[in-house]
Amino acid sequence: MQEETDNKEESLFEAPPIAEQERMCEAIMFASAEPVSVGEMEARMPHGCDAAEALVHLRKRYEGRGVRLVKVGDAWAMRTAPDLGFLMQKESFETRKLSRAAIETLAIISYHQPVTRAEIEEIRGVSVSRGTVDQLLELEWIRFGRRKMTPGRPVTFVVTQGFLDHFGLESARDLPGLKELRAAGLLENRLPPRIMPTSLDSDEDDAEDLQEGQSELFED
Amino acid sequence: MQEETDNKEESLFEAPPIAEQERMCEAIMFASAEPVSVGEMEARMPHGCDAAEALVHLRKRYEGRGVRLVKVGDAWAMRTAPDLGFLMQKESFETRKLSRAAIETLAIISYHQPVTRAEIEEIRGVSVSRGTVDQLLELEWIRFGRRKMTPGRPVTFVVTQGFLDHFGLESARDLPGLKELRAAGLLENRLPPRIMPTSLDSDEDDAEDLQEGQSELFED
Amino acid sequence: MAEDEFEDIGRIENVADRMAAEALIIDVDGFEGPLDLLLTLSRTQKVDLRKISVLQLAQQYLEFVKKAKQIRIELAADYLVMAAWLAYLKSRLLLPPDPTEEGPSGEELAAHLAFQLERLHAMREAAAKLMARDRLGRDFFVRGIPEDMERVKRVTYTATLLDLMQGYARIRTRDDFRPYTMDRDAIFTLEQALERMRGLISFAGTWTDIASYLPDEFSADPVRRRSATASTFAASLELVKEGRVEIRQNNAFAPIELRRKD
Repeated sequence: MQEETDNKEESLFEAPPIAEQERMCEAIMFASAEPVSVGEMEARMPHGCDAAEALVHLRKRYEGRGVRLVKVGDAWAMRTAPDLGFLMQKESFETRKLSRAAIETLAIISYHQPVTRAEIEEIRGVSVSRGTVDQLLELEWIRFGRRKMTPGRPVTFVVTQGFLDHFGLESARDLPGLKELRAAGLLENRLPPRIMPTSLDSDEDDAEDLQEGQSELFED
Repeated sequence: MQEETDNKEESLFEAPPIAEQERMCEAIMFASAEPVSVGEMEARMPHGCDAAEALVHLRKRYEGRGVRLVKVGDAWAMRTAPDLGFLMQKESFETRKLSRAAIETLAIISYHQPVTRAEIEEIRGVSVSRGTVDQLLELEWIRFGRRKMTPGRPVTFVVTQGFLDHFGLESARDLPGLKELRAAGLLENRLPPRIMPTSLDSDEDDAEDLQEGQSELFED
Repeated sequence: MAEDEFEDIGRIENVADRMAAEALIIDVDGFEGPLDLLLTLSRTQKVDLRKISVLQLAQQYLEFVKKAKQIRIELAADYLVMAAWLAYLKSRLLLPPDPTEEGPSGEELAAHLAFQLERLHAMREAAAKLMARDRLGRDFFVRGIPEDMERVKRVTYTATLLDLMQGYARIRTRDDFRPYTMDRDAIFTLEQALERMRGLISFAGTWTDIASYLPDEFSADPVRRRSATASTFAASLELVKEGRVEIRQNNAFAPIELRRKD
C-alpha cells in the first residue's frame, strides 16, 4: 500500500493513460469467462497500470447503463442490469381454452353483473371454486365491483374493459339476450351454432332475460 | 438526445424512451455471445421498441471503448476492440490450422458465392477434396446455398454469419479488395473455350455449371 | 498467428525464386495442380499476368514436365493432360490459323489461360488478406460470460364470444343443453342393420329380396330408404363373410337376394 504511490509515479511514464487502462479493463472483463481480480487484471495489462483506479472510472461510466460493473468477492465482472432481467427470458406462449367452469362463471358475471359469488353459485347450481375466480381476475376479465347492500355486504364481480376488448364488445349490454341465443340455436339442440354471429346486433328486448341488477352499472 | 426521446415518444406511444431501449439492447448484446438480430431483439423488448434505432445510438456510445458493437450480417454483436487482443492470451484459442487448399477454397467461396464445387475446382485448377469442404462446414464458415438452376442442379456454397463474425466483416460486401476484383473482371464467370482441359476428374458436376455471373450477390 | 497463415501463401514466391535458381528440380506434389505450377512459372516472368507470354509459359511448362518426368516417373495425369494441351496451344499460336479448323483461336485459348492464372493469383491474394484480418478469438473476443436465456412458458387462456354464450345458454336452458352434434335421424347405421339382419336371417330359408329387410319406418321416405338400403346391403355382405348367408343378383339392377346358409 505504502509503496503504491511511489510505484505509480515511477511508472506513470510508461503506463498508458487512464482512459486507455479503462478500455483494457473493460475488454478483459468482457471477454473473461469468470470474474477477474484487480491483480489478475494488472498482470495482463502493461506495466504500471492501475486497474483499481481504472475500474472506479469504468464503474461510474456504466452507472445507469444496461450493464454494470459488479464486485464478486474480490474480483470484478460485468453483469446485465437487474431491472432488465426480463429481457433474458425467452418466452414461449401457449394458448389454452378456458375451462368450462371458468367460461360459465364468466358468462354469469357478464350477464348478471354486479353479481356476488353466492349468486353465481345459485345460477350455476354448483359452487364456484376459488381458483376459477382467481383465474378470471388474473386474466383481468373480471374485477371486484361494489359491495352489495345486503347482509354480510358481499363483494360483487363485474367484467372489465379488458373483457369487452377481448370479446369485441362495446359494452356488456351488447351480449345477446336469451331470445337471441334461442334464435341462434344456442338454446336448442338442432341448429349449428355457426349461425351465431349474425344475430349479435343487440336490440333492447334482451332486457327481459337479464336480471335487473346490472343496469345500474351501465348508466352512463 | 432529449429531442430524440421526445420524437420517439410521440411516434411510439407506449414504447419506452429511446435511452431506455438503448439500455435494453445493451443488456441483450452483453448477455449473448452470438450475434443477435434486430428482430430477435425486438421480440424480447417491450412492444413498439425500435431496436435498430437504439443500436445506432449504442454503437456510437461504444466507439473507441474497450468493447464495441459490430454488425455481423443482419445481426449485431459485442466484441472486444481488436487493438486490445494482446490482453487476451488467456481467452484466445487456436483455430485448427487450415491447409492452403482450405484457405483458398474459403476465399473463393466468399468472393464468388454462391459457388459450386465445380466452379471452385475450375478456379483452383485442382479437385477440391471432401475433407477441405468438410472442415469449412465444420467450422461453420460455409454452408450449402441454393442449388444452381443449371443441369444437374449442383449445390452451391455460401459463407455464413459465423464467417463474417470470425473475420470481423459486416457483410460479404466488405471483403477486402472485392471492388477491385470485380472491376478487374476477376469475379466473372468466364466459360473456358471448348477444348480447354478442365483439369479435373470431377464427375457429377461439370463445367456447365459455370454459367450466369455469380457476382449477383454483391451487386448493390 | 497471421504469419502462419501467410506462410503458405508466401511460400509460393519463395518457391518460385528457388525454382528459378535451382533449375526446376521440383517435387510435383509441392504444387496444387498444373494451374498452380503454371502460375508459379508465370510469376518468374515478372510481368503483369495479363501481359504474360503464354507461349513462353507453355514452353516452360513443357520443359518442366519433361525434366520432372525423368526424375519422377509417376507424374500425375492432370499434369500430362495440361502438357498435351499446352503443346497443342503452342502449335496453334505458332502456326498461321487454319481457316478450316473450328473452335476458338489460339489467342482466345491463351487469353483464357491468362485469365485463369490471374484469377487464381487474385484469389490467393484475397485469401491472404482475409487471413490477415483481425480475427475472432485471436484479435477480438466474444463475451466470456454469456447469460443464459431463461425459458419461460406463458400460458394464455382464451375464450371466444361463442364459448361465452354457449356457456350461458348451457346454464339457462331448462332442458339439458348439449353441444351441437349432427342429428342423424335419417341414418340407418350399419350396426343397426347388422343387428336387425342377425335377428331376421334365420327366417330366410329361401331367396329373399334384401329390400324386404328394411325397417318399416325407413321404407317410405326416400332419404331414409336410401340409407337403410345401403346399410342393409353392407350388413348382408358382412353376414356373407361370416358364412351365414348367401347373396346373389341375377342381372344388373336386378333385385339382390339372400338366403340363409345351412
